[in-house]
Amino acid sequence: MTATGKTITKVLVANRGEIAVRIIQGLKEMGIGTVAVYSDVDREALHVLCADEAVPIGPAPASESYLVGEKIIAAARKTGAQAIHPGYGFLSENGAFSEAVEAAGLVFIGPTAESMAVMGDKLSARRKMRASGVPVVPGTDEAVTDPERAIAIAEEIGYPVLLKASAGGGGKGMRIVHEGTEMAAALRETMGEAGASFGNDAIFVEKYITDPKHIEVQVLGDGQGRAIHLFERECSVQRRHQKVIEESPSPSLTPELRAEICAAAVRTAEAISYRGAGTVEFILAPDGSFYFLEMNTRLQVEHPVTEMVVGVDLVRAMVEIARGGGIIYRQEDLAQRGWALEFRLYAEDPSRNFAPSIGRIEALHIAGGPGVRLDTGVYEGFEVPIHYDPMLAKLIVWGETRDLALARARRVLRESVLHGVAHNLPFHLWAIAQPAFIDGSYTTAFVGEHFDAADWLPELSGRAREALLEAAVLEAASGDRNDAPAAAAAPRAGNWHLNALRAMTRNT
Amino acid sequence: MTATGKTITKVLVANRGEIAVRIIQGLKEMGIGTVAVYSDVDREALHVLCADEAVPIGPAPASESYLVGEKIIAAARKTGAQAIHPGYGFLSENGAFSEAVEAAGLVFIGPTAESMAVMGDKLSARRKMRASGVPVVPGTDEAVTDPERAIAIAEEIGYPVLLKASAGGGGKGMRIVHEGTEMAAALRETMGEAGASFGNDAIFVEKYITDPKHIEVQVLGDGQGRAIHLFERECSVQRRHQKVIEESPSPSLTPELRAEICAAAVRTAEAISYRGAGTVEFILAPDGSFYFLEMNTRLQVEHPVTEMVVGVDLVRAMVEIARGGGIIYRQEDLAQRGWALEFRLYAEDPSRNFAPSIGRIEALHIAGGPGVRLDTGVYEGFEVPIHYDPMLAKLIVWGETRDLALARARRVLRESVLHGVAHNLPFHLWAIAQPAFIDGSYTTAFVGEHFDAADWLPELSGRAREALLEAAVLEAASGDRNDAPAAAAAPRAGNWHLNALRAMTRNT
Amino acid sequence: MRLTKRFILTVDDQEITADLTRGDGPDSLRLADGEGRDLDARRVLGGKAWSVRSGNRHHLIHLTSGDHGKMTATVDGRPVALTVLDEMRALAMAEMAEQDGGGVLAADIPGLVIEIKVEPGQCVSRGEPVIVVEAMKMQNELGAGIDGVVAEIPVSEGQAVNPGDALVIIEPAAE
Amino acid sequence: MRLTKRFILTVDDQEITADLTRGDGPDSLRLADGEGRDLDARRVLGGKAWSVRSGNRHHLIHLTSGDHGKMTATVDGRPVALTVLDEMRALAMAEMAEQDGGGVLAADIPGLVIEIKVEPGQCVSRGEPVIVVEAMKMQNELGAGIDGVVAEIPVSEGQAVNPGDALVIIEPAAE
Repeated sequence: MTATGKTITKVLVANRGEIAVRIIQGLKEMGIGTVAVYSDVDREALHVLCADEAVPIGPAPASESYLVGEKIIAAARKTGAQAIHPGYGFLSENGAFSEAVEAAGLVFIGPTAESMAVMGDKLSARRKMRASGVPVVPGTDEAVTDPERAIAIAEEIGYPVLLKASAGGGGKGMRIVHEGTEMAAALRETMGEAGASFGNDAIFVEKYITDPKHIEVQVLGDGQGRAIHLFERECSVQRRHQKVIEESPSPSLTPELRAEICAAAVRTAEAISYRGAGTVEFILAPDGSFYFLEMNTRLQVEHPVTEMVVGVDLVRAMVEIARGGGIIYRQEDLAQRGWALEFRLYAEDPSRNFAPSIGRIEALHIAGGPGVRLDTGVYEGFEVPIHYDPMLAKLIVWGETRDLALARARRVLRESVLHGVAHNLPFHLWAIAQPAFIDGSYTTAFVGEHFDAADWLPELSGRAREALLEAAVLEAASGDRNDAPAAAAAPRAGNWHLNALRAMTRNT
Repeated sequence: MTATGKTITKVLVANRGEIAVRIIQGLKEMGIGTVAVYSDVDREALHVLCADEAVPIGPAPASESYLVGEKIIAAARKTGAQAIHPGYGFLSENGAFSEAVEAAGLVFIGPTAESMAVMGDKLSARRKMRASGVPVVPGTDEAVTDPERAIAIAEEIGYPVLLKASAGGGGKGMRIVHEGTEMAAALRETMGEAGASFGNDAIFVEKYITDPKHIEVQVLGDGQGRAIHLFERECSVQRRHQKVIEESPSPSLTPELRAEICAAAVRTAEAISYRGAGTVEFILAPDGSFYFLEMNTRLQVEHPVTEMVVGVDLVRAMVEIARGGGIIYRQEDLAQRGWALEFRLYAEDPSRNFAPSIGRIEALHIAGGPGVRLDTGVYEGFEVPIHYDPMLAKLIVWGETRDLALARARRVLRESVLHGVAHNLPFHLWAIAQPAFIDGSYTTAFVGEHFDAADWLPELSGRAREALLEAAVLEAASGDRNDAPAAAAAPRAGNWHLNALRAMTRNT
Repeated sequence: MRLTKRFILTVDDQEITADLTRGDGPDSLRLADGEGRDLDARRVLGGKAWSVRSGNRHHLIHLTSGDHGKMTATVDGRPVALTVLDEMRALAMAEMAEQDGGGVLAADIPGLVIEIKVEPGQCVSRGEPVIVVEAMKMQNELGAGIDGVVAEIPVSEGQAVNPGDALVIIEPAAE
Repeated sequence: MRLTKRFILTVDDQEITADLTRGDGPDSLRLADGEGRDLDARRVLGGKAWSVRSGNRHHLIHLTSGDHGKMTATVDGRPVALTVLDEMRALAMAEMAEQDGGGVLAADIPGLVIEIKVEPGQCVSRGEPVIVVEAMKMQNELGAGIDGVVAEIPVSEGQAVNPGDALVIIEPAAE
């Protein structure tokens, strides 16, 4: 079923934070009305402040608000929105939700439930990809229950191998097996875990690729079997299996390899008649071979690096496809220009194993200038709630070359400030100063191999430290927190003299 | 004399405001140390806060600080800067200053004094251009003193004509003559005015072009006779003969005309062996013919639109040329992508004939998101001084097409806020809503023809107005200015009840 | 217990009365002779703006308070100058204004007096240019605030002036 | 007349004494046993930062003040936590800390108590994990602040806690 010429004059954005803000901005630029939804703790969140309309959808826990499809569909009906953009996370890859949206006569700005289902099951995705000529990691395409069969496969493809739950994800339901004697126990355990966690104990065997790079390709599909690619992103800087820095182009691809991997991504999207914006993820082995990993059937956190390098607007492209206008770009018009890096700004403490932090944003300044884009979900004075992902904003920096983009990133990160929560801006400064990052050789093992939580913050120079101490004493001398605004104009000399006298008296 | 392989590790920026900040940012990204200079009222200005070092150069009036070459050269010597970047305005087109800089053994990041001299005299520039095959406005190439000769020329080229002082500029020393009988008096007056204002009474005659468009071309020259262009900008939206909105590409050029006008600009730069970044200004007549107007021998206010569309860094290009590294771009690699518009943010009141305004920046928020660049010289809490140009910042917006860039500009301008001084953000919203702007047909007469100072601000919608009144009453109810910060957290109920009782008593 | 307080708003030279009622339950506001309406508004952006909801509609009102009840607001990119005073302060301000009568023309920005166009004793009508002040190299012509007779000119040409400095004092014309 | 006031700064667990002298002429600061130095510093960016000059060198110090003399600074992108108290307050705080002895382990962020790893009466040593609090789906293991014996555990597993809530109270080990 294709959507042709659907009227979309108002869209509900079923998300929060920076991505909801980004989508609302894009919709406004298309002249489309915007509806935000919010949980009780998000009444003052930035996405609410940006939207034309806003509807409360329940208590703080996502399971009672942002994850409740019925409430979101009811909010769309109440406001007369004709379409729903799910953003990423929450309900974005939930086939039942997308079906319910369409059953309610609304447009779901994303792929069909069928596409989500194929890609949500790793075994079905593997089979589909192999049939379409897209390389997958060597291994089985069918569930394995017999350890002997698993051992036979492992010997064929070579150890170490990975036992993987077909319904797994997020690092769960996986086990590395180094030799045949481990196989029986590992298989039993993985099946048990998968059954308990995902209600599906189908397990398959694939080769374990050591220290791969994570390369992904942005695609747009028209839902009728045609797709284009918008080149690659590299996302190998990860901590806790989560990306923190992404870049485009990838420093690891030759033009030939780029052409191959992008073509494979287009085949992937075309194989499932993909509709809308999606991302095909690959792992790139040290020997230059690449394998299909999975497809994310939604707008990706790191979409801005593609937008800056290719000069496109992915939110607009998604809305136009959903309207039935097809793909607004032609493959032959697209080219990469320059280099972009995205730095995810998390409320987390790198020194404490990246533990999340919450609090009130007391100060927030991200330096501007040429080639800098900030997608933020927070503002000075905002209380970061405990209930959601700790990503606050994304800083995206563009430069003519990778070196120039890195130099610009360094300047911007050094000039930027966030007070009130622990955060990872200094982690980014650390990362882009590492030789393995600078030369582009970094893999997904980068953080684990190079980051020492006990020794990573740079020393301040002697002069900078002295200036800091001077400022701190003057700040303290100008009064405590409550009278700080008044003190900004002039130090409260009278009060201070009195204290000084008292202090002196005490000293004598 | 060419500079080859000059060491530049520290640069003094002889300017203030947004352009000083922009240059300092660019230098930092090149790993070059930065020195700011500041007058007494600029101790807390943003360019000082951005720089590694800062040197005071005297009292507030520019004539006693930013225009005093000796002080600036002394500051460079004191700090060990090897080069001086003059920005725009102030000393940027002062040949004596550039010579003094070089005489002091420092590098002047800009053209030679000879180039400035040729371009500073309109008659010598006309002659040079005509000899190089660059079209100039029909008229004389030599000074005219005899009214009969002037009438003969006027009859040849056709009335109306313009009498123009060779040393003039900024709209001074010009007179339109519509018929022969006016000539003698007009010539006498213009010569007198030119002699008094510029110490040079040389006058020439050229055809007066009605309602032209202002098109300019960015060039880079290597100082050895080779130059490239970085395409055009259109700057026809002007008030008081000063640009307020610029865009690139120009909506008025066909590909053929673009090629011609850009080639003419390259010939201009090559004719004078131009060194560094410069701008060749043309007027485009309604019939499609274009004429050389003048060359600005410096970085231009509106350089960011070129940077966004062509994907270059003009400050870096200037520094590399000054270092002796030649032109870092190749003509064949350069192309325009998308569309950019620059909106100059002036502290001025459009309703009062754009009269400048000063004060403290109480609130400043320029909305971000994709395709938005802000070059600012001010910040919240900054006192705008009376002594300098009232331009506070520049908002630059990029889109894939002109329509998309305009839609984005509208979104950003509607979301932006500046309190504390009168300003022209709403003027920009007005401008981009005018049919003559939207269709690109606007000329330099645009503001004069379409802007009505008494009737240009849009009405608020009924709902928005109601929301405004509600917010204003709540703001008033939460206390007066001095306790506002405390009141931000919670309305001071106690105090308010008391007032309320008093008010009620009074009412009964 | 619910209490009501009256505010006088001046927006674009138009005066509006607003009654704010507070106490148990939500705040409610009655504008001019309209109906009272429950308010759903919060201070946001670190105190710099108000988020005002009305049904599903949302409005973000950027607001900066100055002295004497003066406020600057920005709504959808449109700046609005307004004055909001509670009834008692509004009365006090009106009394002050009455005593002044609008005859004191004061500088609104710092600058240099370039030209004085009138002399003491001269009759002027409201809006007539009386003095030129230069600021930032731009000349600003200031007009008389009322019809009347020039009583005093406390400044001279070439003099630097600050905001609030009296430039020309005009006695109101006899009614 | 010039007056001097002493401040105690704690930066990265290091304590530094600073004497600030004010009065006629510029402020001057003497750090630890160094020389006194005239200050050229101004509050900028609407009060959010200090612009500090030393000769030609310029440093921009972003500074946010919290309670009890705590401050967060950012210098060239590097965050620094510090405490600055005048001598009298530093003495008062030290006395309070002495009475407490560091034995109260409190939540620093809101979260859910996931696991209590100790029991009342149990001996613990400084740094030993005693309780796990989950915030934003991440588990944070909190360690004992001092060597001692667990005296009381005022929370239970599954309980939501707010910053400042006492989680585990430890009696200092006898010296």
